[in-house]
Amino acid sequence: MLVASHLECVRGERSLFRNLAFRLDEGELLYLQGRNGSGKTSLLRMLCGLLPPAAGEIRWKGETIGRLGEDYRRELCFLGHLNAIKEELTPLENLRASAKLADTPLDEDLALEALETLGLAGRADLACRYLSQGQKRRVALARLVHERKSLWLLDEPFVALDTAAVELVAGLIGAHLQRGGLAVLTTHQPVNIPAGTVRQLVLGSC
Amino acid sequence: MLVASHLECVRGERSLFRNLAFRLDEGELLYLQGRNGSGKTSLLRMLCGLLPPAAGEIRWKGETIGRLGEDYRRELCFLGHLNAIKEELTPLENLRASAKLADTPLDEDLALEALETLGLAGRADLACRYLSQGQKRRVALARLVHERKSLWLLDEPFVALDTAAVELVAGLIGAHLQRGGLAVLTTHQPVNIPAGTVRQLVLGSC
Amino acid sequence: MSKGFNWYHFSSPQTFYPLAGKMIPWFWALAALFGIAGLIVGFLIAPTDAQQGEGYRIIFLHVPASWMSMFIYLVMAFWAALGLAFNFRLSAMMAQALAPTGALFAFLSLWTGALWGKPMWGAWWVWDARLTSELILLFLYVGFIALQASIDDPRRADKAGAILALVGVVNVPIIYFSVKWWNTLHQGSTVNIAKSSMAKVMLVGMLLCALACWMYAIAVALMRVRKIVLERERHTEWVKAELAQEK
Amino acid sequence: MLNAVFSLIARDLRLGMRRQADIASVLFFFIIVVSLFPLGIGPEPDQLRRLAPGILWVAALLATMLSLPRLFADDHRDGTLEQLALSPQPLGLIVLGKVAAHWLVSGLPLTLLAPVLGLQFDLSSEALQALTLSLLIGTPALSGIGAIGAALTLGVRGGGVLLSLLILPLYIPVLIFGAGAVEATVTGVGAQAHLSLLGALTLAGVFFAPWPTAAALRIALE
Amino acid sequence: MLNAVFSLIARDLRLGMRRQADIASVLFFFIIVVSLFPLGIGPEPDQLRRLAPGILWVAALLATMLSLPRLFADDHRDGTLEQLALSPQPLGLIVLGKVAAHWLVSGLPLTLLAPVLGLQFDLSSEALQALTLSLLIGTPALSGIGAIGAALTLGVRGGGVLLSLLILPLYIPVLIFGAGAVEATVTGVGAQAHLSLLGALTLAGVFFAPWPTAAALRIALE
Ligand code: HEM
Ligand SMILES: Nc1ncnc2c1ncn2[C@@H]1O[C@H](COP(=O)(O)OP(=O)(O)OP(=O)(O)O)[C@@H](O)[C@H]1O
Ligand SMILES: Nc1ncnc2c1ncn2[C@@H]1O[C@H](COP(=O)(O)OP(=O)(O)OP(=O)(O)O)[C@@H](O)[C@H]1O
Ligand SMILES: [Mg+2]
Ligand SMILES: [Mg+2]
Repeated sequence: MLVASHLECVRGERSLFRNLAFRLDEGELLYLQGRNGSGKTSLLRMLCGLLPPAAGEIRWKGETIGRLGEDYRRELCFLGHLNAIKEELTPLENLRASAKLADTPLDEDLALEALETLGLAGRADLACRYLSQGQKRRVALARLVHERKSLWLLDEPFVALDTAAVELVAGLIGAHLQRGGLAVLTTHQPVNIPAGTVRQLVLGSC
Repeated sequence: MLVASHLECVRGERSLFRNLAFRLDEGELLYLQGRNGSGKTSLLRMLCGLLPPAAGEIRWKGETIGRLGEDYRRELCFLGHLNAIKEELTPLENLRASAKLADTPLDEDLALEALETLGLAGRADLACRYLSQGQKRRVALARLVHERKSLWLLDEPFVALDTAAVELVAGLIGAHLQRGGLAVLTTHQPVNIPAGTVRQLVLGSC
Repeated sequence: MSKGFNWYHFSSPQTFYPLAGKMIPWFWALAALFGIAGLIVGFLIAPTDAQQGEGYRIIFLHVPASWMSMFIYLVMAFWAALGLAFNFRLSAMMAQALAPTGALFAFLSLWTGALWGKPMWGAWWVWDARLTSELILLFLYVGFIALQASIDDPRRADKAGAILALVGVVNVPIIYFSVKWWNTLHQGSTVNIAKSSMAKVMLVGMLLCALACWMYAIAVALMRVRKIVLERERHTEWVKAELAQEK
Repeated sequence: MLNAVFSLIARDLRLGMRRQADIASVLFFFIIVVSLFPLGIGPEPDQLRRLAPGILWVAALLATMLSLPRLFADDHRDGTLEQLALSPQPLGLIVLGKVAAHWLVSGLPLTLLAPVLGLQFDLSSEALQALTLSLLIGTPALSGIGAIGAALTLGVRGGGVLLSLLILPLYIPVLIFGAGAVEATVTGVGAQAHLSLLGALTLAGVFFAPWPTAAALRIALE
Repeated sequence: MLNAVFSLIARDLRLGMRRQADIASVLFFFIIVVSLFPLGIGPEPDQLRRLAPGILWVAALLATMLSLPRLFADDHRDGTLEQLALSPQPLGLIVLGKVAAHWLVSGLPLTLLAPVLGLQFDLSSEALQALTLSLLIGTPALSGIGAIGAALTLGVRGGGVLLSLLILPLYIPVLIFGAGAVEATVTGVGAQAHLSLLGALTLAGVFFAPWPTAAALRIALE
């Protein structure tokens, strides 16, 4: 479904990788690995369509993602290094705003449920500024509970999470794959994801 | 050497922990554990003197840290969730500026060496803005290579680091303890630190 | 196909570089030729003005500079748009090369205008529509240059610059028609002069000077483009070969 | 589709309320500039009355310009901008939403405040009306045009200055017609012509500007 | 000890150079405010000459005030402020260093630029001298006093406004003596008295202000 071919990434004057190709089908997980600075984040941003590749192309269901535009973005859920939450808003407000933006509006009960799943039950009405590092990450991850997108691009989702939360999120990814979703994941932590097919892709050393 | 007694932490209207006490001697590591939001960061900031405890006191070599003031801070190295590096400056400039501030000036060769130890050899002259997440963390951690402070307070130093870097930093902490230093550490990742005595402190659930 | 091929052929920096090198001396020669002719007409042939004295001769620099400042902006925006739309490397470089020359002419127009304004209106500067919009033009050039200079990645710099250049195009008709749309201190358009007695000579002089400026602009822009090509393509084989050859 | 845009506006407004700074600092800046001038210039009422339209419009323009760097910068820093760019709505529409929210928390309060400050300068009631009207018509253009500059300079070295450098030339016509409208009313010429030009600028600014802005944002995110 | 402070100044200056925004945006803002007024007010040279000292001083004050919110905010956001507070130097001294750096990238360039802009207004050479001197003496006070406000409002909801609210009353004396000095020169009274009052304000501002600032910073970090 997601096919990349001959991808090249150039940052500054440095070529991070070239001639990279992979294919990812329904229910499969692509596990991106590589040292710090090897270009994992850059690759994920290419897969989103945020960063145009220096060469090569990316196809979703046979069509290049540039051509698909909004139709591709409608099936996409990207979680980056940054949490994309507003410190002034509460977890509840953050979650509902991001859901509306993704065109999957969420009523308050469902949103509260999602937050509860991530262990934020008592904090739903506290401005995110007061949350601990891990709690902020959990707010960002709460989107995964309800958004039904087919392609998940997750850039180190487990950062700052405690072990219980890591397992929880791994479970969410597993369930997503089971439903026939696709996922691309980077992480430096050893994590056990209950997935059928896991494709490994190791990016060259920087 | 570092003794805390009857510590209580109140955030908002929530009491995160109370009646917390520990003692840490030379060459010992205090390994803080706890769920997200259990107050690890808050405790570390208390130990720095940034956050006054709601109750209890912290003594360094028998004297309360409030009384010691600058003399205490001279022996202290704190690394928080934030990297405290300037995105506009290069790793080299960042490292040298922070060294001067800590009153342990660093000539260029030594600084380059420290950066090299952390695998930033080729990036010393690139503005930090262009670095990957892990590389930024490495810049922040480069201080540990040369600063000879006796108490290290490290708040999740391993976040965003790849496995090689995690081992390296663990080694740095081990060497510090061997030299008779003290360290307080939080991390959610399972890490193997070559330390003599490791004291564990588990903060209550939130 | 063949037409398209030609275009791509000449728009490749590699073929363009030597071609530009050959054209530059010709444009310099033309610039000198027209310049000398224009000066002769302007300073020797054209009679002294009854009201304005010798001072009016500044018109031979002022008007061509004003024209060129507007014209170059249009050309620059054109190249920038082409680069943005089709990703032609060369046309973005063209836009970048034209900007400083355009800024120079805008500055000259303002400066000569101000010099002239002092005796004519009794002030170096008034905030009227023509003067203000010409000042805006200078700001736009400076903004374009500053924006490109402050973005490290040349590809991003090109695209951002192109957007700015295109947005700024609206200013050019405003400058041109400002004297018509608002009643200003500034002189109206050419027609007024055409009615006066010495119109023909002056018009010829101005046109000659304008042609000289035009040729100068092309020559300088080509030189600058060559430099930009070398800098941007310094990692490619042909540039390395070229540089080795020059040594 | 429009639904998502409205919710974006609502979110930005809620953020503005939560922070308050966004609204109040623009307003407060406006008040300061307007009230400081009499202090610096001297209090002759005749002179002040003559200067009022200019001072008020310049102050409104500056106040808007100051709030611009943050228009996209906060979203950029915390990763929200990526999410906006990845949402299934056209980015231009999203930008339009943000421009609308920006106007609601800067241009609109300025407009509402201006007549009160104008009173200070002893302006006649027609002049006050013309002032309010010109601000109401003109300030959306400031937000719209400003968005282009904010997007172009996002994350760029020397962003703040560059922004002013890029935006200012484009603001000058708004200033001239805006202050012109008030002056024309004061001198009895009638503000009609100025106001319709201002309206044209605003229409162009609000409906044309989001597209280059969206393009510039995509470039900034690369 | 002073060594560390100087190195802090050096770092801040280098940051300023690297960002350019810090220096140039203040300057550019200053230029804009000063040049926009003739646009809004109308170009009669006599009137402009009379208004020049006030406009220039107000503009300098506003430009300084605008750069204040970022005085500590950047350091706060990226964690540097914690490190500053934890360094073995007295925090007051560090603040003094930051104030000095702030003046070097805002007050000083403003002072150097002012006579050039004054020329635009057709000021006499004595007036220009008085203007420059008053700015040179007065601007350090703006940085020093401003630091208190910046620290008090750090990370506070509605910081921007609050900052202006807190700082403005303290700035007004500086404005009055500063513009007063120039006017006194123009009217031939002599600027001596104004300038020495200004000097006193600056001494107080620069050497007294860092201590409350440091205390406020510690509170902000809790
Ligand atoms: C800084 C001040 C000035 C600026 C920015 C300026 C700008 C311009 C521009 C842009 C044009 C060309 C536009 C066109 O062809 O319609 C022009 C033409 C001209 N300017 Fe100026 N000008 C300034 C001052 C003056 C002064 C002081 C005079 C003399 C009183 C003057 C006399 C003319 C004349 C005679 C033309 C030619 C008009 C024509 O033939 O079309 N300008 N100026
Ligand atoms: N302008 C530039 N010049 C040179 N190198 C650059 C430039 N911009 C980015 N880079 C390099 O590109 C790489 C970007 O890597 P990226 O962020 O994709 O890494 P990553 O694999 O996600 O790393 P991490 O595990 O640390 O998150 C880094 O090595 C960085 O140093
Ligand atoms: N004003 C407030 N009202 C209520 N609770 C608050 C307030 N401010 C902070 N808190 C709570 O205090 C706790 C702060 O925890 P802290 O940052 O010390 O956690 P941590 O153990 O470091 O967590 P992590 O592992 O996620 O970094 C959080 O649970 C947060 O929700
Ligand atoms: Mg990464
Ligand atoms: Mg923590």
